[in-house]
Amino acid sequence: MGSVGAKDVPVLLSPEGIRIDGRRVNELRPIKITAGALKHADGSAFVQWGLNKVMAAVYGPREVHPRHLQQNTKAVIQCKYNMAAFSVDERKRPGLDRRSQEISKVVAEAFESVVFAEEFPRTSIDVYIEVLQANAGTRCAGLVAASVALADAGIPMADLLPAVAVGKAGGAIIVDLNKEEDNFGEADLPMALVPQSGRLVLLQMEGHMTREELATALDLGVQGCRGIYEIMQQALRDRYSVAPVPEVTA
Amino acid sequence: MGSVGAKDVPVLLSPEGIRIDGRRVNELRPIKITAGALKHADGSAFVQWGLNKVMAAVYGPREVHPRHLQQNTKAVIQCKYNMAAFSVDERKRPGLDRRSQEISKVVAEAFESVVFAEEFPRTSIDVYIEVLQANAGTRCAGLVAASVALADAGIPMADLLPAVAVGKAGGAIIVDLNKEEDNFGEADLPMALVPQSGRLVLLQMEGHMTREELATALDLGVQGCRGIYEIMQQALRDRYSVAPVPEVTA
Amino acid sequence: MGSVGAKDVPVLLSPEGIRIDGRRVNELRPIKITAGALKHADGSAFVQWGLNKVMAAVYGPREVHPRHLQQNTKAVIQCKYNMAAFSVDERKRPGLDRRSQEISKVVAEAFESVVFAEEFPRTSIDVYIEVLQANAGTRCAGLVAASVALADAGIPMADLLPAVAVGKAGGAIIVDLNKEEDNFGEADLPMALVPQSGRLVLLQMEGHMTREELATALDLGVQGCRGIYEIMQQALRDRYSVAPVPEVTA
Amino acid sequence: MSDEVTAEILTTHVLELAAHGKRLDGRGTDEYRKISVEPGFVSTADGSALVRIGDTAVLAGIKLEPGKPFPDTPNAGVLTTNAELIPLSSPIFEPGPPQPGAIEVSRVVDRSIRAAETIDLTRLCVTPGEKSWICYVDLHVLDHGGNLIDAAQLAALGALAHATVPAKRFGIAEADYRLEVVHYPAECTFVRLGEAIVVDPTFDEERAAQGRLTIATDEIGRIVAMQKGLVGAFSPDDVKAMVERAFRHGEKLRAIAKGAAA
Amino acid sequence: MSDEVTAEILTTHVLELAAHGKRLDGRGTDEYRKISVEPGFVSTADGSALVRIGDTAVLAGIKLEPGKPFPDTPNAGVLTTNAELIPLSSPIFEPGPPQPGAIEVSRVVDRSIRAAETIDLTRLCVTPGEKSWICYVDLHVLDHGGNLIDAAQLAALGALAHATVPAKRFGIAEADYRLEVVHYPAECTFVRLGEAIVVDPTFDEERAAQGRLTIATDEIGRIVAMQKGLVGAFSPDDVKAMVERAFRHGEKLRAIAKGAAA
Amino acid sequence: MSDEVTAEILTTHVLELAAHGKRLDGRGTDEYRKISVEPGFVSTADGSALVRIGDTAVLAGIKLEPGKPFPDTPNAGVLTTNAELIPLSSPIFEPGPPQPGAIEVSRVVDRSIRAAETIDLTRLCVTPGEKSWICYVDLHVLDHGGNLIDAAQLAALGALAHATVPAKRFGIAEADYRLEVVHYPAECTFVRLGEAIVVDPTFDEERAAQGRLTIATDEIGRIVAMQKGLVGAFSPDDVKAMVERAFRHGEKLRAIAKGAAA
Repeated sequence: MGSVGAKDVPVLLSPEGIRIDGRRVNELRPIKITAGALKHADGSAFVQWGLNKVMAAVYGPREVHPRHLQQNTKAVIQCKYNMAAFSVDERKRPGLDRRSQEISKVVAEAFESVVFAEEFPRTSIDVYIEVLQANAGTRCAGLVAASVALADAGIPMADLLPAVAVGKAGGAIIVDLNKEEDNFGEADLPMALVPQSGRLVLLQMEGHMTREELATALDLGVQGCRGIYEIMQQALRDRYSVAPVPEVTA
Repeated sequence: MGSVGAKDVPVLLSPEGIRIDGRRVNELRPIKITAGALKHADGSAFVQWGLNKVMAAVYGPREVHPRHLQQNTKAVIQCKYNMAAFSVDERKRPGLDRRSQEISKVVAEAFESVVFAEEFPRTSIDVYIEVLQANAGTRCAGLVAASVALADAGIPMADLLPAVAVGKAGGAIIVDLNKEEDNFGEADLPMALVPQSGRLVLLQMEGHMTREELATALDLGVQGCRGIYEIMQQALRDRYSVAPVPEVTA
Repeated sequence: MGSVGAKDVPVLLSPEGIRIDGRRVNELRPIKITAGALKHADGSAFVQWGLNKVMAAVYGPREVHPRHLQQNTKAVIQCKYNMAAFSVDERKRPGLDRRSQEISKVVAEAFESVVFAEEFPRTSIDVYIEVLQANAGTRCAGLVAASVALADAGIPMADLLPAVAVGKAGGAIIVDLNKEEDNFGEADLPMALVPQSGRLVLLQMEGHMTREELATALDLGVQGCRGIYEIMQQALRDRYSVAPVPEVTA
Repeated sequence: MSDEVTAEILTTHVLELAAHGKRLDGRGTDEYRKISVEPGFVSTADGSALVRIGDTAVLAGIKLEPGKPFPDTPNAGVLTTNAELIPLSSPIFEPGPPQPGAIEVSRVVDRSIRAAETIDLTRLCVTPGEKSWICYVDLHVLDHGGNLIDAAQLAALGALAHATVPAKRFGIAEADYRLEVVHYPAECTFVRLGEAIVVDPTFDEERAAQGRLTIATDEIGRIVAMQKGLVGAFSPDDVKAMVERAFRHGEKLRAIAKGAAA
Repeated sequence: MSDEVTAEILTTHVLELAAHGKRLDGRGTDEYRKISVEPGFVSTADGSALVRIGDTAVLAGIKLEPGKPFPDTPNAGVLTTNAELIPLSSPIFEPGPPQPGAIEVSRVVDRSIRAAETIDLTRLCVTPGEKSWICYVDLHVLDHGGNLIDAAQLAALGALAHATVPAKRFGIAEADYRLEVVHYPAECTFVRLGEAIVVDPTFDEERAAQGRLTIATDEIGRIVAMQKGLVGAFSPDDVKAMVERAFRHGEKLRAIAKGAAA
Repeated sequence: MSDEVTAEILTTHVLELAAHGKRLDGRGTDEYRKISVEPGFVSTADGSALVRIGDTAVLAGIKLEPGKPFPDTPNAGVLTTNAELIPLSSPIFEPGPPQPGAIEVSRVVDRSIRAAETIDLTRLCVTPGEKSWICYVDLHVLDHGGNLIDAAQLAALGALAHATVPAKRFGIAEADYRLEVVHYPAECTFVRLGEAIVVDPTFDEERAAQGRLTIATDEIGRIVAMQKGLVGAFSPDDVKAMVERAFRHGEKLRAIAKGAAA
């Protein structure tokens, strides 16, 4: 969000309301979801979303590690979001950073809000999100991938969790920010929706917006999530109508 | 203690025997102790001692963490001495350093020498000391704070543990070194006394002293500890004669 | 192995086939093994091998730490290879590096191949190798020391494990590389032999060799191991024919 | 009675009270506990403030040191926020590396400070690309009675508003000078308790909560940061209603921080 | 049925089959599973390749950055190989610091790349003793179906063969240029199953194995690296026989990597 | 018989003996075990000494490297002491990061070396504020039979007394030269066993001890460091009596270290 002292801010919105990558303000980037992309995980999904490539895997319900996190009345949901060293322009040093730990926490809390964890006391449901190629919106792409992977693993849930970032760039409220819009825009607001209840289980925001802009952004985000929900459902239908495991292709 | 190659050594003692902050050699800095300074700890104390501000909290007896430290015949006493990043002139990086680990060890051993740990087998008594503002003598201030916090938590002990550093600066044996005396003096000797037995449970020394000077220093330290003992007892009396929790004020 | 861009490569082999330290291609450096070199370990050995000095100690069978590594049907063999900070020309920072962890792994696997671990279910056999002075071949010297230490500890094994590095330097296939040969030679191939079966339980290689050179190197290594086997057996005979624990001397 | 049983009974009680618009400590659903700010609590810091909200206490300390600017912002200083949920402050914290909860507090506070441009980082540049001030905001939680984010953010703001740039001590200028605070963001946290949404949750209310939302607003009408936490969900209309409440509380919180700075 | 019981039954079955020259998936003892290489899988990397051998999948990504050469090789660039056995790829991997298994994969791959002089490190020198390229090879195991070393090495080779030196981006030259691959080492891994020695082991075969040997060969007839792993032993004659097999497989693996690079 | 039971029986026995002025190994209460110093044990070190006190063995190694002086002591070299209580040396040490016990040994040794001005750090300055020698003292405990501090300190002193500054190797001077030792501090450790206070405790005596005190003295009559350890207490008169004993033993220990250096 508007790095201090940064230069060369690109034009993010044309006078005709066209964004830097040719999209309209309410238009999503192309999204392709492959459920069951991995062979050894209990559930998995590969998401290509614009220039993002994100893999998610789910293991469990299984024994809790480390043991002292075990809960007597429900499964614990452990999430690990990680970026590959080569997934960003400047090589990221391997290992957990604070950003990854915060994302892992809010994503785990989002899933805890919909998974029927009390059906599996004293177990762990482990969600792994690996960002292989990043171009803004990786936490939402990871959440979508993990949500499909949880379904692929047969974990009972109230609903799938579509997610998208809305925000403000070039003065306009837009959906699904790309990297330039994220870097040089005015606000970024990732969110995840429970479609059936219309409630949000993930919501973060950084930047600046008026209350009116925020209202618009929330509506645009809900609308975007509903579009993504369709793609998620289709990916799961494809998974179970085709016998062989789909290949991951670029 | 006389940093090698350091310059600008101040005059630590006037010809009249007055120290750099106006005290006589056997005079303590002002000390104020608030027992029960925190709401959520089982016991706590806040100590302002000259320009030091130190908070201590006690939890327990409670479950031992990590489990393998549990002892079948007595409580383990775990101590963690920590300095806030902003407590010293040059910012200290957060996290345990070797000095803090050594202090935590000798302070824990001091308390193990007086706490009736065998009354609480298979439990842990956890002592936390946080130095918020430092000006020499923080381990003694921390020990005093923790000792009052242990009493506030109702942990049975043989005695309270007053503590003070004695040392040598400007050629004289002095009690309760301040920062200049600690940095530029000739010796620093922190000690903690069991007033009823007259024995020392903490004793460290760095610098140089003759055996005669050491004898003087030990006597001066015992005398200082007895003065601090009064203040500690008064703080505990105040704690239980007043209903509301005292406010911490600068 | 031929550091890229390094200069001042010494002559590693004379036209008469004499190596930089005066040895012939199939000649080992002097080796001295002291079994039972330490008092408090269950088994120990000190190996001086050319300019290498390596101490090994064995503890166990004993309780497994950390607990979750325990196996129900056999002992786990845990190995830790470590180099002292002062054991090499340029001071090594204390702590595990990747090279040490890899060596620890292959050495543990070598011993698991000969120790009758199923005799001690739910226990750990801990092998510690400390390199005190290094001059190429430390993993083999450590393996030899640890093997004698295991025997000294009375751990039942199919056989002792002699080990040596063969390689290529100055164009010739040689046994027992010293530091110059390791640094400036063409290939390094450490191996450990089970003398009775004639099979290899450790084998690594880096550098380049043709298949014919490799065949020669393997034969030379087996021959070298058989020579070291004699020395290992003698060290154990000496250990049990002499009452007092031998002193470690340089 | 075990801690877990106590917690469960309290949770049930908190939710029952909330269903009738009531709270354990007698407050209204839109009422903060007593707030106090004590600036300059730590004389070794370049700025500091001890904030109490009810029985929650957070100490913020600022340190400024010369360092190197980031390559992509050569004309700006560097702001670094770190929170320590030290085990002294609550029976629930363990010693060890920072837990996700501590990281969340520091990152949410950092986000509001940064997004609101609370301090003008370009004024912390000494020599472009070469030297700039690194401003460390260290947050020390002393007593955890719930709502750490609001207390930590207010402590950070109070400490910044009170801070001095030690330019003379580091030989960079002839005199030290006050760090100028440009904007005053304030964070305001709510939790859902059944259908009720209450502000400034206590520790027991957070444990009973079905979702938490923090909203940072500034004095020129901007929302500058939000963070949903804990298990639970909010509708967009819930969010919009909380935004209005956050602006109202923000004014009061700002006044307290400014009062402390004066 | 517990995992351990399943594993034991499978191990017995794998060994019985091997005694008759057979394998669980119907392959011959000297046959690889289906291999595919997808170069350029990751556009943010300076080079990348996704390799699949059967149901094992490893992604290699290359990043090149200017840095300082090592003091003892002032005229050379620096090659750094790192493998992550992320828990996403297998139920047997735990989160946390790199395990010995991951370290072994990265070091064995690194050794073959380095010993074969796959890339000419002296060409990665920019200013002797001052500045050179650091070439990071990061190996991300995505799906662990056995034989990680061969898959990881092939992915590394495929990624290097495809990599671009970002000289323009870092202002070091007028244009980016291809990283030249000089030699093509290929790693070939065998396990002993009773008296049989099979190539390209699956996960179940590795668990049943009584010794593993990896041999790296290059296109000019050199053996450049070897690594024995797991519990078990090989005779020198076993090793010599595996070397011949490794040279044969090496040609095929190289062709696949080169095909991917073209 | 479990380790704990054995330990308890031994402890009772040690205390009973002490009540009669006796020790398990037949020594008097003011008697050290046999001491040996083997300087130059490690040829890769710039100085080294292997010290044995009874069945305790500690190896000290010195390494000197050019580096940057601390900003507050621009005219001095840097002394760094590190102790490793490696699990090879005792069944009670676990692998992992340095334990408080190891840290205490290194800090108490460091303190005596530093406070006695054993080496003149200003002579390790090469260019004020720019370059000075970093002197690393690494202490490797090989066999833990009690009284690690005295053995470690004697090893450090023996290694320093024997060390060479590698000035030629680092291109700083035309020739290497001996590191000059200015003062010879010696550490002397006592434990309380009931009312008896014995010197040079064994492992079993340390486990039975009701307090430990280490006193470092030098050859010009100064006490330069003290450290009370373990659970237990000493009266000021106890301390004064131990000081006298420490001076007597110090002379002997110094002679051993000097003999080794000659």
